[in-house]
Amino acid sequence: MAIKKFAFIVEKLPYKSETSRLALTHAIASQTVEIYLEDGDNVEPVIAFIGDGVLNMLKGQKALDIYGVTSLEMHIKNALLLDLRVLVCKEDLDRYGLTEDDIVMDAEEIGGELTTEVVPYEKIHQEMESADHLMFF
Amino acid sequence: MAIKKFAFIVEKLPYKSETSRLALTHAIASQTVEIYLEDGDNVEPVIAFIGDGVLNMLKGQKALDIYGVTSLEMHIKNALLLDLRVLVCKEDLDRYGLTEDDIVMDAEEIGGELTTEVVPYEKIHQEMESADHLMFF
Amino acid sequence: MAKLTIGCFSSLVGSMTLDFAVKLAEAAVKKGHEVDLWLSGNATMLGKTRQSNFRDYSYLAGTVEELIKTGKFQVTICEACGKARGIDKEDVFEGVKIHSMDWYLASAFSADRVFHIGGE
Amino acid sequence: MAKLTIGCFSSLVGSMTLDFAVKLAEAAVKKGHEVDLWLSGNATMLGKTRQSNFRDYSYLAGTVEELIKTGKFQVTICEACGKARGIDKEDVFEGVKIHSMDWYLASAFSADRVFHIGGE
Amino acid sequence: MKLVVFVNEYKEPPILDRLKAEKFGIVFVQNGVYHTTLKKDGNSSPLLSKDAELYALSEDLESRGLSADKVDPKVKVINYEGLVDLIFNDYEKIIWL
Amino acid sequence: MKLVVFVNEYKEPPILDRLKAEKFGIVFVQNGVYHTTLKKDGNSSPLLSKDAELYALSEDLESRGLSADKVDPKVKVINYEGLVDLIFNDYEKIIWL
Repeated sequence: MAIKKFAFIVEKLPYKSETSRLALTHAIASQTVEIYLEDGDNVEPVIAFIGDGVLNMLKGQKALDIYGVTSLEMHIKNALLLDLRVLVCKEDLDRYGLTEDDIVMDAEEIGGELTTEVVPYEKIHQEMESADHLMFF
Repeated sequence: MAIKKFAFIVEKLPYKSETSRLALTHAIASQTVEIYLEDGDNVEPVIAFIGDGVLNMLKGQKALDIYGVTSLEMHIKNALLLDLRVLVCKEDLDRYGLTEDDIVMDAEEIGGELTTEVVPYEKIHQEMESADHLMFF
Repeated sequence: MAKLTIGCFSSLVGSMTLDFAVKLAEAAVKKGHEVDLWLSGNATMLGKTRQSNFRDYSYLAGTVEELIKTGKFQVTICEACGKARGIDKEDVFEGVKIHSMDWYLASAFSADRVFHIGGE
Repeated sequence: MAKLTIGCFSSLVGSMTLDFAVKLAEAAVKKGHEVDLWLSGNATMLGKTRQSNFRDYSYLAGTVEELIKTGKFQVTICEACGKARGIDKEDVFEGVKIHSMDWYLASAFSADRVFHIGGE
Repeated sequence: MKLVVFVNEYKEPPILDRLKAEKFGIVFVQNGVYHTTLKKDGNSSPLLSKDAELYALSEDLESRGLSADKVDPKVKVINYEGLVDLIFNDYEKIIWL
Repeated sequence: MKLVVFVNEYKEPPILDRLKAEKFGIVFVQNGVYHTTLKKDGNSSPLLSKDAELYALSEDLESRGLSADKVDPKVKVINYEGLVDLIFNDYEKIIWL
């Protein structure tokens, strides 16, 4: 019986490549990983956005209307809805002059209860330290 | 009856992606383009390496032995063998402390007669100006 | 009305570059221009049959099929790049052509504009 | 002897990243370790049947087939990423598995080391 | 020559400073559009100071949640349709960096 | 933590300066190997001054025509076999930048 913590760290910009999208969809896949594991074993995911990666969190992304592809905004709301922890680096938001008003902070409209945690980089470093495995996107 | 000049400008590093390799193979394809064109029409290619792209020209690449894939060195020799003009930016070689001794200058060993032209950037700019179409890799 | 040749060397899903190329082709055809689209490198995957239209991934095959029907649009994949990836005439959907690299140069020869997207 | 899980999200031909992943897997298996290789995004193309072995392109299918025979190596492609590209069980060669993304997490769960290559 | 360059990433392409033309344009597309709206540490992107006509693709701004009213006034926002006209009417040669 | 970071491009990854660990290694692979042999305008890559164990993959040096004797003496040249041992014996976590 073990719970293993996986840290999904997103540093890349959205859309140019699939990288950040696959970070979210793989983190969300932790919801169903139990079918492959022994009783009592499970994966505990945490998602953190750092560097340019914080721009994945911007509100009002119209990728679905324009390019027919789910926006990162929608993926992040899905993650919150499913009670995945989503962290964003405060120093990096500051660098771009962005505040909590500019980014996805909750998934209330679809019934989510968890909110985004805006945290100092040090906190994200601690998550990387305490994680069993790192997946850096 | 027209001859159109295409400038293939290579700025990317080799191997990380196929970019510079496809520049060479497409430039070499000018040898057979006549089958699609009207009598007397033809394409005149020129290949130029600038910026980090000059590192495609280094001698002694062992990509075939190690990764089983033709080296850029071999592609460049093929181009010279087929009498394609190959230009390299002198300022960029200088930036890396590279000289003609470090790069592919001819394809003598396989019977090529043409040699690489090490030229100032201004000359490459002129080739871009006089080209009918630019293909920037 | 003029002719635009687009060469795209980037990957199908995973790089929005091919989405850009297809949207540009669509806008040009709508304005009455003629467009040739050359797919080299990983972009050859655009010709693959049976692509699924999932919302979490780009889906361009449908737009390409519509564009082919206009008669103003040709799409050709690079023969060698395709075969290296296991994609040959059995694997491409109707209307997608397969030629060697010289086809791209010939298309560019008669084009008014060449938009070459050289890959990452 | 230990277990290494490699996740590779980069494209088959055109990025030497997948070459790196396969060479690393080969070296680990030779040393007696067990290796799981998860292919997501464009890397799913590695499973495609009928890849041609041209000298101008990376060719990894042969090495992968040899590795599968050792019994120490599993390769699995992401089901959704594959289908989005028109690659499903009809399109992959023998020994290549297809699973949803949770398979990768389960493989990582029991791995001693996870080498995650997140894509460009 | 009349040259238009496409900047598709949110970094400074190393070769851009060398390119020159009588008529010179820069179109920001894909992640290049961040150059036109974001300030990093309070500074606008140095690319906005280039001696060139500047354009940004509206579809790529909107996909990323960047509203057109935040685009630097030096930059003209165009859509794919405008881009087609730009390519055929205003420029002769195109570079995708 | 024991962290090893893979640098696969010939530029400075923006996030590298923030990463820290009790035991910290950097492996130069793919186009990252240029950092270990080339000087640009006479200067070695700033990555060679990081407080970390430095390694370069011999196969990627040789593919590119870079001979091992030109590698900066601070960098240890290893092959794929050595890399496997490094991953299992010397480090616990891996980041591909």
